[in-house]
Amino acid sequence: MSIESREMLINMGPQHPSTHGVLRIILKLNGEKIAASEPDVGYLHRGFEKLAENMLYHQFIPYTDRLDYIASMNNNQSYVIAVEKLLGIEAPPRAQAIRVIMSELGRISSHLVWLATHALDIGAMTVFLYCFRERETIIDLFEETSGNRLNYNYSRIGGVAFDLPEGFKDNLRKFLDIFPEKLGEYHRLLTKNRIWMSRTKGVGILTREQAINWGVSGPVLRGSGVKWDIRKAFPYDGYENYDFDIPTDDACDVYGRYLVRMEEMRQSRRILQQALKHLPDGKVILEDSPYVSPSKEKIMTENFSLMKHMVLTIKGMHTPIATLYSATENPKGELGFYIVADGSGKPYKLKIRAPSFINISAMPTMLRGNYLADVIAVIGSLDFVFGESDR
Amino acid sequence: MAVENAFITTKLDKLVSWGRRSSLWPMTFGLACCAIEMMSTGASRFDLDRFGIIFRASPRHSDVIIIAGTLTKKMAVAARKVYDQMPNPKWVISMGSCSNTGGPYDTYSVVQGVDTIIPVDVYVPGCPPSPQGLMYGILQLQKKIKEEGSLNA
Amino acid sequence: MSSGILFYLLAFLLIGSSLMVVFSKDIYRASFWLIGFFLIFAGLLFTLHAPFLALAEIIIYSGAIGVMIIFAVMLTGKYAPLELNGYSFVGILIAVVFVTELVLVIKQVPEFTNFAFAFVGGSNARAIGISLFSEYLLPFEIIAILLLVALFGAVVLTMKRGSR
Amino acid sequence: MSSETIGALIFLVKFLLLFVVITVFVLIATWYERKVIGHMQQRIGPKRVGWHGLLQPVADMIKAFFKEDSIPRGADKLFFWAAPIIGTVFAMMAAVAIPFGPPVVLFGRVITLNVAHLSSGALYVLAMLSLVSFGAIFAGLSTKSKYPIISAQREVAQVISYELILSAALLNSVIMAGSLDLTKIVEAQSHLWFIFYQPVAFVCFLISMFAVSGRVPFDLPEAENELVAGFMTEFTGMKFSLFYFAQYAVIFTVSMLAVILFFGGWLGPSFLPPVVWLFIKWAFFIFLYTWSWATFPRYRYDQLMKISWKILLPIVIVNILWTGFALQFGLPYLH
Amino acid sequence: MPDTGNVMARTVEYLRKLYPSAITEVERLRLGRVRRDWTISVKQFYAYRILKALKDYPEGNYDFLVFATAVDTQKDPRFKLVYLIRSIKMARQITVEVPVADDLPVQSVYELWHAADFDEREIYDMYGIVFNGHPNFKRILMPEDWDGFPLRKDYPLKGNQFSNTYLDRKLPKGQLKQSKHVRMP
Amino acid sequence: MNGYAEVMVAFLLFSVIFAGMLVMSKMLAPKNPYKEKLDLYECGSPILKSEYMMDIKYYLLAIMFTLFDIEILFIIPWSVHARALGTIGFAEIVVFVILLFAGYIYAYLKGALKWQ
Amino acid sequence: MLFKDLRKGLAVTIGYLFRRPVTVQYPTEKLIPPERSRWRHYLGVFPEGKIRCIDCGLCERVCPPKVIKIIPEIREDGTKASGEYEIDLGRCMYCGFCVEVCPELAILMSSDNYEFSEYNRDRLIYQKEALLQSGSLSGGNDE
Amino acid sequence: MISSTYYIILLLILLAIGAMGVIIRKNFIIILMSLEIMLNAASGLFVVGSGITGNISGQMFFLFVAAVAAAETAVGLAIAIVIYRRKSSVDTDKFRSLKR
Repeated sequence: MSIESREMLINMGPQHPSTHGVLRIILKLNGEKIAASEPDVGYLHRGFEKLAENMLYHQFIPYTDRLDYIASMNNNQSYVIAVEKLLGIEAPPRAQAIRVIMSELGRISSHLVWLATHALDIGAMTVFLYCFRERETIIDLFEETSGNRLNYNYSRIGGVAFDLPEGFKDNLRKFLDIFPEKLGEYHRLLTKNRIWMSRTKGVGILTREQAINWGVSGPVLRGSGVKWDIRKAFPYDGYENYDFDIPTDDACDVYGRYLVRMEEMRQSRRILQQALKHLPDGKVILEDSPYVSPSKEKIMTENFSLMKHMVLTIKGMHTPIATLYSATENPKGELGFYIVADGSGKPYKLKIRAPSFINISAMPTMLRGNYLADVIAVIGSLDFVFGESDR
Repeated sequence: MAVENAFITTKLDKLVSWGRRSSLWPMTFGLACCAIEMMSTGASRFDLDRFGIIFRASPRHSDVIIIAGTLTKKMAVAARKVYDQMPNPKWVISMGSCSNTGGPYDTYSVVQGVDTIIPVDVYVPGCPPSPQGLMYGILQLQKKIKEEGSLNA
Repeated sequence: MSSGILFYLLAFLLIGSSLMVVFSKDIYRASFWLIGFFLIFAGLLFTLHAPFLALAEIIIYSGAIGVMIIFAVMLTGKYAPLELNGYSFVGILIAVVFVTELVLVIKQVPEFTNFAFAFVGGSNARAIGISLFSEYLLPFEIIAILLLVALFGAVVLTMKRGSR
Repeated sequence: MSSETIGALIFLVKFLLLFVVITVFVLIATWYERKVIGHMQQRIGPKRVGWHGLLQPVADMIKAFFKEDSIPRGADKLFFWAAPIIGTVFAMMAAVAIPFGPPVVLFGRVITLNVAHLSSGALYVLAMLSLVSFGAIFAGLSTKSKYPIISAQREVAQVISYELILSAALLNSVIMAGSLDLTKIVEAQSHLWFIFYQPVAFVCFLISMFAVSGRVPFDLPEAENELVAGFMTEFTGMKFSLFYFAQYAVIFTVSMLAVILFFGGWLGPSFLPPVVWLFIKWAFFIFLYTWSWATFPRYRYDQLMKISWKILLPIVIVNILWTGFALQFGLPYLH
Repeated sequence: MPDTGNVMARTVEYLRKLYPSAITEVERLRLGRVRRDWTISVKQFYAYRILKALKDYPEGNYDFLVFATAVDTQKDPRFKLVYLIRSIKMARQITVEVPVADDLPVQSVYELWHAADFDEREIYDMYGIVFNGHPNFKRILMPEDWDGFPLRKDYPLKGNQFSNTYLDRKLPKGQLKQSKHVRMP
Repeated sequence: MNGYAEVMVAFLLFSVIFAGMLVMSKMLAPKNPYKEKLDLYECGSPILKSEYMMDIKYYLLAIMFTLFDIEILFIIPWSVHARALGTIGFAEIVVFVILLFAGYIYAYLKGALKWQ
Repeated sequence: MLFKDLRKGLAVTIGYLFRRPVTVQYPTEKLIPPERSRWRHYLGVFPEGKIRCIDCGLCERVCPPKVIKIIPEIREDGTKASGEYEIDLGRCMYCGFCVEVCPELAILMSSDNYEFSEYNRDRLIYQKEALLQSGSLSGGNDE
Repeated sequence: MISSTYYIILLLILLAIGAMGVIIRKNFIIILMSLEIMLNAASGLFVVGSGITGNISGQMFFLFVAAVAAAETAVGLAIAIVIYRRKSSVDTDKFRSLKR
């Protein structure tokens, strides 16, 4: 522009329909172009890490639900795996398979919410409702398995809380059968739509080098063309036994991330099908481990089990004195737990490596030079959740 | 004359009260987990539009604010400000444990109950409440509006 | 009778709004009143039985020029201080003298009341069309060139340096 | 009774009829839109207020009427009051010239089925539509709030871009009919609707129709997810409702205009009265609005400008020249 | 997949060669089955250089900062900074621990990994460790006027008093519906 | 009557109706203004003081709009009479349009219509 | 063809116009939550009507948000009897740990009682009497 | 009945008000606005004259004046904006010369 124009500061959020909760971005606008931006997070800082230091290991499980509340199952699993690694135990195969099923369902459900809100922000209102319609099916599966619609509290140290309910497999199979058709609907509504393409292509560019340097993870990293997935790099819960691809896109823009996530949903369906096919039988929780409470029947009948149960419930378990970092591939990216254990029943320190938190920090880079309307497209494509980001 | 007047007033009162409770426009104030359930409630399966409820983004257009999620001390100022900016009459629904009492987060950064900041009309318990629970809460609010009368709001 | 009321109403509004334009401190308000002025002026043209011109007034003046002025105000500033000094009172005086003189001259002009006659060719737009493409061919093309030059000028002025 | 008094009475009746028709349309349209879009999204839409939610708009209106009217500090009170009135009044004024049917003869008088029969009706409707946007502009400028100002600026830019296309597309029909009188334009289509002569102009008209009334995919000025509620952000209660009223009134008028210009207005087989034909064709456009709202995302404003200035404007201007050419040299394309 | 130990050992060897006295401790605890990353403790003086050397490690850059955090050890020196760095190319990660004192500013690694942007601000916010050379250094999660550093061990869980003039203001008259005390039928 | 008197009366009536609605609403609705309620809305954040500056390209658009609007206004007299005005009139219009299009192309080349 | 991308989307939306909505019309028809759903708590009783709770305090200890309060009543003969039992449902996070750890099946969660909104926060603190009823306290809505 | 004299007097008053604005105001944009008022009043006189003489030419001139006014406003406002960007003021006192 020939004549220098002055800049305007504008608040976007914390109460704004498209900041996905409580993000506040301070935008410096030049006309409608963004000269600079500064994300301001922390509006949902609830003190998780402090809480964890004051809590027994198993008591913290329901709190992890509330980290990334769109994919609670994945958080559960991630935390429980971290603790299991710390203790040196491993869940029985059936429990691992169930966790994989749950976390992949969680991934689909999370991506559905992402697509819903992303599309709604860009103005495609119907996609929002269609996605939530499909999500309800997944929620039903979760609810009949774990007993809650959103914060499941399903994984346990050494397994999962309950076995799959009757009819779960059929319901899941039914869902997997109709899902590609629904996915096709979203594709027809958005993927080739000229408005959608013009709104997302070339917007919010984060190059490969920038992506790595900013430490983004998950679909954002893969949308920048880096083939990185914890499920492949550091497999957990038997992910090495499943056959799936890691979608990447070299466009490095919002559209690329969109395609990556859409493809991820398809890959999740593939994993689910395999998991369903090879679901092993057996126990869903370790029974004779010193770290796991006995089953209810045993507690109610055997005195020794009752004693063990009471000790574990009240005092918690003895952990080795060690530090450990364990990460899983969450729908949002790499969710890691860094635990410093001092041998007592409570973690000495628990650091949560929240993918959203790091992804948000890359936002100013993506926004520079884009338009005001692109802010929401970029926010949508980053797909962050504040429960996790602010902890 | 006075009787007639009173009659008209009560009629009008009823009409206005009916209008207000039939068209409760909540503002989008999703904070945490409950926001997702709030969105689900608005989506196809439960469809808040049946009650005439559509979400508005601006506080100036909304009648009820659903505090859905944990209210932290940093956010409290914004919540209060947004509540202040809503025109009368206005109502508040506190959705979920976190906003009812602070919920499981009895920590340094969380407001222990929205009602320490703004007056709450209906508390919907649950963590998060199911969509049907939220709808029940909304029905309770409608009942309250009906009983409250309207012209003195 | 009724047309008399209409005229006085329009006259009152015209003078009022033009005074508001001239004496307002806020340019947004001034542009608001200016657009109002244009609209009322269109009403005046209706009473003069020139509907096409009235619509042209609305489209060109209110629509286009009004928008340009609002943009210009958005691009510059909002407030325009209104300082009245001796110099400006001279201005007002000149204006008043000007009006009285002209009014005195006007006395000589014959009065005419019947504006509601048809021009050759029926409707207003049609009459203008016929005239435009016979008598006023040259001015018509000159207008085109004028507009072209205005566009050149505006582009040159606002996009001068380093547009690439 | 003198002839003038009767004329005034007829005018009043027509005026009130128009007012009622548009008000009812606005009320029904909000209900209908929510209902249809609801079903497109596999949900129900308003259901519990009145029969199938039919009283929903009424409840909304009553609520808005009895809602506190707050004017933010530092706002320009004049603009704040004037803006909704400007928007609504001019939206209604545009509808004044729309004929709803051929003139009828009643009590020995020829009564035109529009409130004011104008010889330059098409131009008049255009002029009024261009004024509607001033409501939004002054609403945006009325406060120092930032979102409304951005919205006002978008509104101006959008309206000036698409007003042009709208008028140029309209001009094609005018050239074909040789008149600015909307009734005559309809009559000129008696043997073939103009849509068949002017498909390109119609597409341009359709696109700019959506843009002028500010609906998806061109609803940038009030893009809820970017600008909260655009220029309406600071308006409460009744004032806010008036903006909605204005928007639907514009939709009403523009759809009518599209029918009149390209779809032969009230022309149709005689087993139905002309007015019914008009409204049937018009309802199609209303449905189109809802349908596109349910389906499309929204454009970014620079893309909007690009479409208007770089694609549609040359097309539509060339189309005018082509129409004139075809008319002069009687190509088989015409008649 | 190449043997884990060798790559890590080579990395540590490389660092030792560069800065002989920097690394105080190397820990390769194997917990459970799947732990593959090593932990090295580094003197604060060398911390930035070691991290830079790791980023430029020739065999495969450690170009991905997974996270940075601090631990309140309640010993002397009080804090321990923890950087977890990963090489995407080699799929290896290494933890660098830096003991730091309460009151000494630390060199920011923002220039090496922009990912440290938020993490370092969070460390400051939660522990009060100050970083030098950070472009936008201020509190991130807590309000700017917050008193104290919540994750320090001596900070109570329920926090200290927090007051805000905007919130402490009484609701205007006719506003408070007293919902706390009135029992609706 | 050529219809425009009706238009003006309708204008007055509409203004009265809608202004009356607003005034009625203002009178009947509850009132409770206080300082914080009247603050400008800015997503609940403290207001950042700065003035909005627009891109100058909008102004160029407005100019181009004006010119093309005038063009269309000048085409209208021809359009209602196109057949009668014959080839000469058409040629005139063509020249007129081409002249303005030259300006359009100039602005296009100058980058007035470029947004990126 | 022209606008193929747009027409594809339009076909999807109009296709749904004539399909059955998936909506559950709440007050008149309700979605029954599955058996495992965790909603309002209630206390388990023996068939003869005696409360199962033995005041062992496990649920009090395990509860992450610490919403359960038990004050045991010591009888004159020294034996413990079921004393006061209080749950703050306004703070509860419905994780189900209390049910899971209870060795006596004394505290349970109802699977379908999610309708317990209140006008008053204090009423969400459920005492023993309320916890013994498994039905709704505030009474369902009118419809 | 309202005769042409009334119209002419009204338009003259408007012309004078416009002239007054041009003289007393210092803000460039307001001056332009006043100029618009003057142009309107003047071209209105043409229309009245056209009515009196029964010749359409007066109306033609209204159209031409409108076009000229538009061109003038476009360039004038562009100048105002350019000057504002340079001197951050549109006060005529402050830009006696167009030079820097």
